[in-house]
Amino acid sequence: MSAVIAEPTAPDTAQRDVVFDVRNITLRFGGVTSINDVSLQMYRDEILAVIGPNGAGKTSLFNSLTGVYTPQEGTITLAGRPGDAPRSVIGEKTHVINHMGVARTFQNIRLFPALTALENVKVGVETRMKAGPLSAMLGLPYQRREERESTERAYELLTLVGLRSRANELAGSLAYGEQRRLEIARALGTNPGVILLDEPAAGTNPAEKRDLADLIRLVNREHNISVLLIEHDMKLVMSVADRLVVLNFGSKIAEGLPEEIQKNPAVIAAYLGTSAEEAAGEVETQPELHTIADDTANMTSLDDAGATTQEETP
Amino acid sequence: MRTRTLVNVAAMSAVGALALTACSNSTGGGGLSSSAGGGGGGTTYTVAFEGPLSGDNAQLGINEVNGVQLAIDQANAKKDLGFTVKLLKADDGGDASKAPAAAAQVLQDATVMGVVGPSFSGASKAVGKIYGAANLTIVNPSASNGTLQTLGFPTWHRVVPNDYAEGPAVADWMAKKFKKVFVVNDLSDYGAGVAGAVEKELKAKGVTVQTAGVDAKTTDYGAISQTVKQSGAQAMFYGGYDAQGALFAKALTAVGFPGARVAGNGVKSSVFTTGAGAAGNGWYFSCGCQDATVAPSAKDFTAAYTAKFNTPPSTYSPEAFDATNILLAAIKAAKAAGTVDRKSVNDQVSKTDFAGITGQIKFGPDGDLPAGTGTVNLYTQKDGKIISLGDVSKAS
Amino acid sequence: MTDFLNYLVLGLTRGSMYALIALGYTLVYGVLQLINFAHSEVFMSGAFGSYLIVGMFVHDGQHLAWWQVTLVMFLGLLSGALVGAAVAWGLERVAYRPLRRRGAPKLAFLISAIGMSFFLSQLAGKLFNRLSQNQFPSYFDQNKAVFTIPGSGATVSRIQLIVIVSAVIMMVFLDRLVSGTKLGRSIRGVAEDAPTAALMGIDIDKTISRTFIIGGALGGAAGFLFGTTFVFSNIMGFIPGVKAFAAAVLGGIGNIRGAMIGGLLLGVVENLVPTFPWNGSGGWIGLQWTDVVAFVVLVLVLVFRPTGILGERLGRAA
Amino acid sequence: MSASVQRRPGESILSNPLVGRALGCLALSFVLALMIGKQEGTQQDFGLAFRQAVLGPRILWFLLIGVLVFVLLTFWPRVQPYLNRPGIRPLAVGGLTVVVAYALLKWTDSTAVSDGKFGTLSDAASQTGTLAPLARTFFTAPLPWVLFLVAFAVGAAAVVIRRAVLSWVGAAIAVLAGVWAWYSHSLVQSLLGSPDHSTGALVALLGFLTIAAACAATALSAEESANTRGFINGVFAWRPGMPLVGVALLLGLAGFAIATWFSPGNRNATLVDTASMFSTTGLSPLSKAYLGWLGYVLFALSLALAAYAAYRRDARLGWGAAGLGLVSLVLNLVALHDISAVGASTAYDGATGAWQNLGTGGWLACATFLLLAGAGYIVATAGSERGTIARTKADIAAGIGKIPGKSKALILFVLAGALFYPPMATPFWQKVLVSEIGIYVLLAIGLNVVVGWAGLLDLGFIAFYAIGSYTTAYFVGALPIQPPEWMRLSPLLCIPIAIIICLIAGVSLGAPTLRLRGDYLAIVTLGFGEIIRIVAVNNPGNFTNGPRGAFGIPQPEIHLGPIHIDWGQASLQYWYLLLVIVGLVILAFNRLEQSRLGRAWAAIREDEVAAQATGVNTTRVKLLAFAIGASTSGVAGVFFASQIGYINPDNFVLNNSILVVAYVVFGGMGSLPGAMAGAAVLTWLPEFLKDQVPAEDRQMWIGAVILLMMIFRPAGLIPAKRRAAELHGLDEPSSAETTAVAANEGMGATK
Repeated sequence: MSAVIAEPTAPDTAQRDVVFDVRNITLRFGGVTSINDVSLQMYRDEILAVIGPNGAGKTSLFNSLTGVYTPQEGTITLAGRPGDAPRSVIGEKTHVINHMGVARTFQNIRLFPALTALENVKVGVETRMKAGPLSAMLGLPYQRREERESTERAYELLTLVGLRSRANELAGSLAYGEQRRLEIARALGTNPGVILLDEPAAGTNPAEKRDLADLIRLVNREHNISVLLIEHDMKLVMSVADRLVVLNFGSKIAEGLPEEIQKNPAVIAAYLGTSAEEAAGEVETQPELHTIADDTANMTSLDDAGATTQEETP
Repeated sequence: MRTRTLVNVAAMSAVGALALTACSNSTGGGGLSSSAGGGGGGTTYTVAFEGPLSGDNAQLGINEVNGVQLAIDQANAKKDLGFTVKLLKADDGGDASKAPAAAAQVLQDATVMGVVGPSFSGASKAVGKIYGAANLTIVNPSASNGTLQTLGFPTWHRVVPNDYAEGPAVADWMAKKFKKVFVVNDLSDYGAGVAGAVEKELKAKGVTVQTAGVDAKTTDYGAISQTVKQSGAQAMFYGGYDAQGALFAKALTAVGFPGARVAGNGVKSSVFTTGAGAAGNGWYFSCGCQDATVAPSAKDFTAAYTAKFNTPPSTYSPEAFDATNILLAAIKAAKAAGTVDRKSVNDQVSKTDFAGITGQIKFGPDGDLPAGTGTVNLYTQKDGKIISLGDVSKAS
Repeated sequence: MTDFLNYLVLGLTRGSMYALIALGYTLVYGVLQLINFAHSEVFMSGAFGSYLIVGMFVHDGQHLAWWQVTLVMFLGLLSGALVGAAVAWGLERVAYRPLRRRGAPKLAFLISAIGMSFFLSQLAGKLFNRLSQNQFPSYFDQNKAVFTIPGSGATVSRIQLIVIVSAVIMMVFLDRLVSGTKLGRSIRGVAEDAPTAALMGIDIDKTISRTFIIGGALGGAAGFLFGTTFVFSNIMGFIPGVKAFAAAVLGGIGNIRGAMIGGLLLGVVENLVPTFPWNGSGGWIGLQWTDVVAFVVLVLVLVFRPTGILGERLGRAA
Repeated sequence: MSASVQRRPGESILSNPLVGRALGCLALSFVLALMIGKQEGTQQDFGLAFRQAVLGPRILWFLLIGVLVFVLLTFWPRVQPYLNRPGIRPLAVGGLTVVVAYALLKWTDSTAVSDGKFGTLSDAASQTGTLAPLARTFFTAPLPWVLFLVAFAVGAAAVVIRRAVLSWVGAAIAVLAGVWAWYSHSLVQSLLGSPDHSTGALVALLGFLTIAAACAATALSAEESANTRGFINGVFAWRPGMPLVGVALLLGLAGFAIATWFSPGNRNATLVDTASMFSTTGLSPLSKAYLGWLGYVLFALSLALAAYAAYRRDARLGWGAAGLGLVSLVLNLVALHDISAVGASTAYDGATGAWQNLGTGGWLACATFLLLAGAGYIVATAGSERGTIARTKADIAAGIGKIPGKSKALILFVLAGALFYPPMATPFWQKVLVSEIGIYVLLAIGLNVVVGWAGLLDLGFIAFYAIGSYTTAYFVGALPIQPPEWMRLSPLLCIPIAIIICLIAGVSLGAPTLRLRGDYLAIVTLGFGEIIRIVAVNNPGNFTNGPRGAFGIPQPEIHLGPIHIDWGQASLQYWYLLLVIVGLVILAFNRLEQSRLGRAWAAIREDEVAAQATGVNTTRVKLLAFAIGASTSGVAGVFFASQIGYINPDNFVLNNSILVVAYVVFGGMGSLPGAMAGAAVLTWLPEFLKDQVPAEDRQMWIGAVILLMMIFRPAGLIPAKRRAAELHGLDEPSSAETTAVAANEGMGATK
């Protein structure tokens, strides 16, 4: 399996097309600083992972990128799809940013549970369509064609994420891992240039994680969509990410290739909340650290619940 | 519209012949016992009441329907009509949009020979045409809006004077005494109508007028009383109903308004006197009616009503009582003249000249009490009792 | 100035009642995130209940000494509160708890409360009467001025003083209750985060029940004050209920102090704004626009502060 | 109360469940005693009615009810197993139906029987010498009830002890009782001779037949537990279209053989009588033939054709049956028109005009032909239905997949009822249909868009209805301020204008307020509704004519070339106009729900943040919901204004807004049929209750009904499919909690 993975090439930063250009953003809630002077660049067609301990500001960063929050300081520019001119997203509404080519998933799955899987994807697909209420009420041919197209596209995407057979099930009744994949399909439906995945592997079992990793690569390589990934599961991160950014207490503490990050003492310290020296001693008790310090570690306890028979053997 | 008047009258006689109920002892069988025997006093006619029996305005409808019920019971007990009378209650909730259904309910009963109601002007406007098309006579006990008589409802009659008759008369009286008047209305059809008429006449007489409206559902009259007091008006006119008037009276007294308080017919009732208590003393009321509480026949009415319903008659109970008696007299007259059907009853009602407890009632060609016949009287509350001051045009 | 103060006192009197009722809405909203549409009927039942009790002790035309009046007032408030609390408790049991058990959608609660509201108001009408203006016995001169505000001719009457003072006492009491007692802490806990509160050993059902009881007691007491000041009837609840709901939203629904401020503010606005500039002209806007003024103020506040003056969160209030 | 007894032990103040249950039952009987007690008093005897209701011996009866409920609940575990037996549900339904027919419904409209109910009628009939003895016996005091109780008890015993013999005895008694009741009633009716619209006897017959069917099911079923839904599905799945044929057979038999076709004067002429009555008149030959023989032939032919086509599942035969049914329907209508017109022109016994004096028979025949045509259509199209179709018997029994033709059949039943029931109804019910039920159905459809689909709580919906009404009043010139002459419109032309104005009003209310969520939006919309009403009352610029309202709004008319339709005062015409409007709106909205906008509404309702992140322009989508809902309401306003001819601000009070919300939720939020059913039921109920309880108490009973519905069926009468998934309770993230969730995310509070 790991044979499929292309070796991450060292990024030639000067040449590459920048998708997100985040410069010195700071986000505060009342007295709490959630993101503190963070800058980062995301390049076209890469898989960039943002990692960090709980409360590090990862999701806040996502929310800032997608317009849910507006940082008090700093700039964010976006060139969503290849060829787009960079544009500021600060102060734009979420759906506008989405139209600029940014799709996302949520850490705590947020599907539309009362709609079927197919309809969930169609909601995404159809935000790119034109037919208004009047043409729908009159059933105009133009609207019908769009409807047909959106159904076809939604089926394609469901096939891509392996949910074709469950297209007519209510999203709320799907299994957890299926919901995760459905969320990705819905995001892909909006025809994004970049997709933001917020802990897509949380709560999935090892087999599902493998599938997910394949899916992420597929989306990235075949569909040429840049991926920004938040993930706690270091195994997954290390296997798919081209590049990593590490946040802690709202600040960026490291950035680089996976293997560099793995050895970065500041990162290990951040995960333990102690100094780098002490970190080594605690590796045995901290499952997450296993995956950082030792590539063959087990999953987190949450994941163990899902993993009954399969054993991860890289 | 399925007009089945004749059809159903024929059906009625067939039923009588069948003697479907020989001697039923069951309760509530008013229709059954009445059809016993087939001849003689066996025919049953129905008087319908249309008004609010549910909803927020139910109390007014209950006041009226009690008056109707009393008149019918008294007539049936006397046994001198030559027929039996039944009451059909059609509830329109005081709502114009529900009135047509209530009217349909009334109309589909072929024995209905006349309607007392609808209680409100709005409902009256919604159904006047429908009743007219069916020739069913309407004797209205309470909808006093001054435009109803102009709308061309062919079978419409009214036993209360309209706002426009009452308003100018009392305004003339006020103009003689006061130079600055505050006119308050309750934003209801009636209240706004009478207040508007007063305001117009006062202005015509050169009196300074200030106006305000307070929704009839309000209970807090503090702010309006304060405003009236503050305006420095010498008198206040209230267009509205008795219960609200009582609250207003108390609030005016509470803020110490020094001027005179005048109100229309809607306020003049026992509900006001008991509700307002001492605060009602000194209020003036205009009314195009006889003093219902002192006329001898009215005293009997009050006693009978109180005995039957365990509560004194209230707003428009006497008018409903009179309206019913007019209808009964008309049916009797129609029977004497030959045929009893909706048309003949309507003709008889139009010819009415009836001495009721609220006064002598005679309808003009438009169905309204003619402007001249109803002298508008002035009343005042003194020591918790309403007393008459006589004709308002002659009052000092 | 005199007139301004007079309107202000009127506004505060009305506002105190709004505030007391609004507290019921806000408390329930705090723990359940639901509008208790039947709260207006709790208010109504407080008036009927206290009338039944007070009517046993005093009758029309009596002239009681001040301490007797105080006693009767206390009795009225207490009985109104008890009846209100009992009705609110039953309301929660019948119209809310079964729906919670079934995991009903949010609007189902609203509609069951509306059904309950129809039911209670009409049942009261059926059992007692449907007269629009029942009155409490008059056993003292309510309108006698107690004192004159210094520097102006404006006065405060006895009943106004009684309403404002007793409302303030109850609100302070509630504030202490919620911030300082175990019950208050569990209410705040449920309001903040019910599942976590349950994990901490708080009995959610019991807490919700008690929240209804507290809100009902305040509403019932307000019913007594309202009935004593004005009149009472089986449909008296609707309009004050809507206004108090607006007041609760104005202050920030779910926020106890917000409800108090919202209620007082709404009462004052209703009296002051339509009559402005208080110079005897009847006001530029006019009293017939009172409700429009109230709602426009509400909308303006919400446009600038979408969660009300003090914002949400029962927990933060104390 | 009853629900509270099901609580788990140990979590209430009264921790013993038995004590709690007993108190609950006591409270229930107490409340019942109050509800059925004496009517109000005055302030003088304040509380008298209250004391009378609960003191005195009558309370004992209610306590008995409480005890019964208590016993039933306590022994519930023992009773429950029987509740799944085959036949128990139809038995219960049938029993209830008969009780309703005996206790509540009218058995005659004749004014000779005071309230027309069963008790009064049977008292009278049992003492009427001229009545045939068979009928007189039936009506003799306890017999009808005894018959019913025996049939019911035998049926119940059969269910419990499962003896086939007993079942058949029960069925026989039930059939006997039903037919006897129906026959006795028809004898009385022919004796009374007046036109009749009462339903009691028919409902009783249906109830008894249901009991008989229950008994038969008990005898025939070998299953240990019943699957009623599966059985019904099975009936529909056996042969698509066949259920329609079956119902059409019954209706046709009643229509052609029993029911009245022409009823001028005190005649009640069946088809045979009518034919002979008109044999010598100038009735057109076609109609004469129809009355004489053609009608029967057409009935038999189309019935046979539809049944055969359904049996063979033959699409071509199906189309044939559909065509024949429609042709027959047209012929039937022509004949109906002709007899009424000719009858009127000869003033036959006081016949009044075209389409007047018609009995139920002709309309039943119409419904028959419509259903047969529909059956043919279903047969013809059953093969081409899309969606997952139930394949096996097990699927069908378990309710998996779609049953071909089932939804079409249900729609056809509703359509047949909507088209042909109103002409059979009394004028009162016709009026109620057009002036209350129909209008509120339209309003509920509109509000369903806002509340049900987009999930926005709008408590001021009636404002748009008001705007629609006042718009009409202005453009027809019924307001003090007149429109310029060239802008004066006829009422029907006001519809597009009202739609546009309400669209604008909806958007201008929505734009500033849509960023408010949930309950804030509710109070703001409520305020908006009140503002509109108060503006109408206060009459600025003398535009609205204040509380006096707008009088003289003309009835709608159409003058289009040779077509002249004047709606006038009659109710029926409005009903058909309304059907057209509602039908168009349903078609359009049904498409809308399945379109991208419908899905976007569902998305923002379910999760607004996720919808935004998926690119849904939530503001636009919400505004569209407001605007579309508002314009529907505006159409209702136009219809209302021109139908009643008079409007005033009292028609638009806050209470009505709240009621419409209640209708939508009662029926089933987000479900078009649900919203319509909710509005229809809750506007019908007060008019029905008119004859059952004191008028003043109706709202109390309605409140109780709403409450019970929400307790026992919180998703409403006909829950929406999309909504059904949401019923997980308060811990499910709802739109109200989205901000809080977002805040959590923002704080980086992962896991």
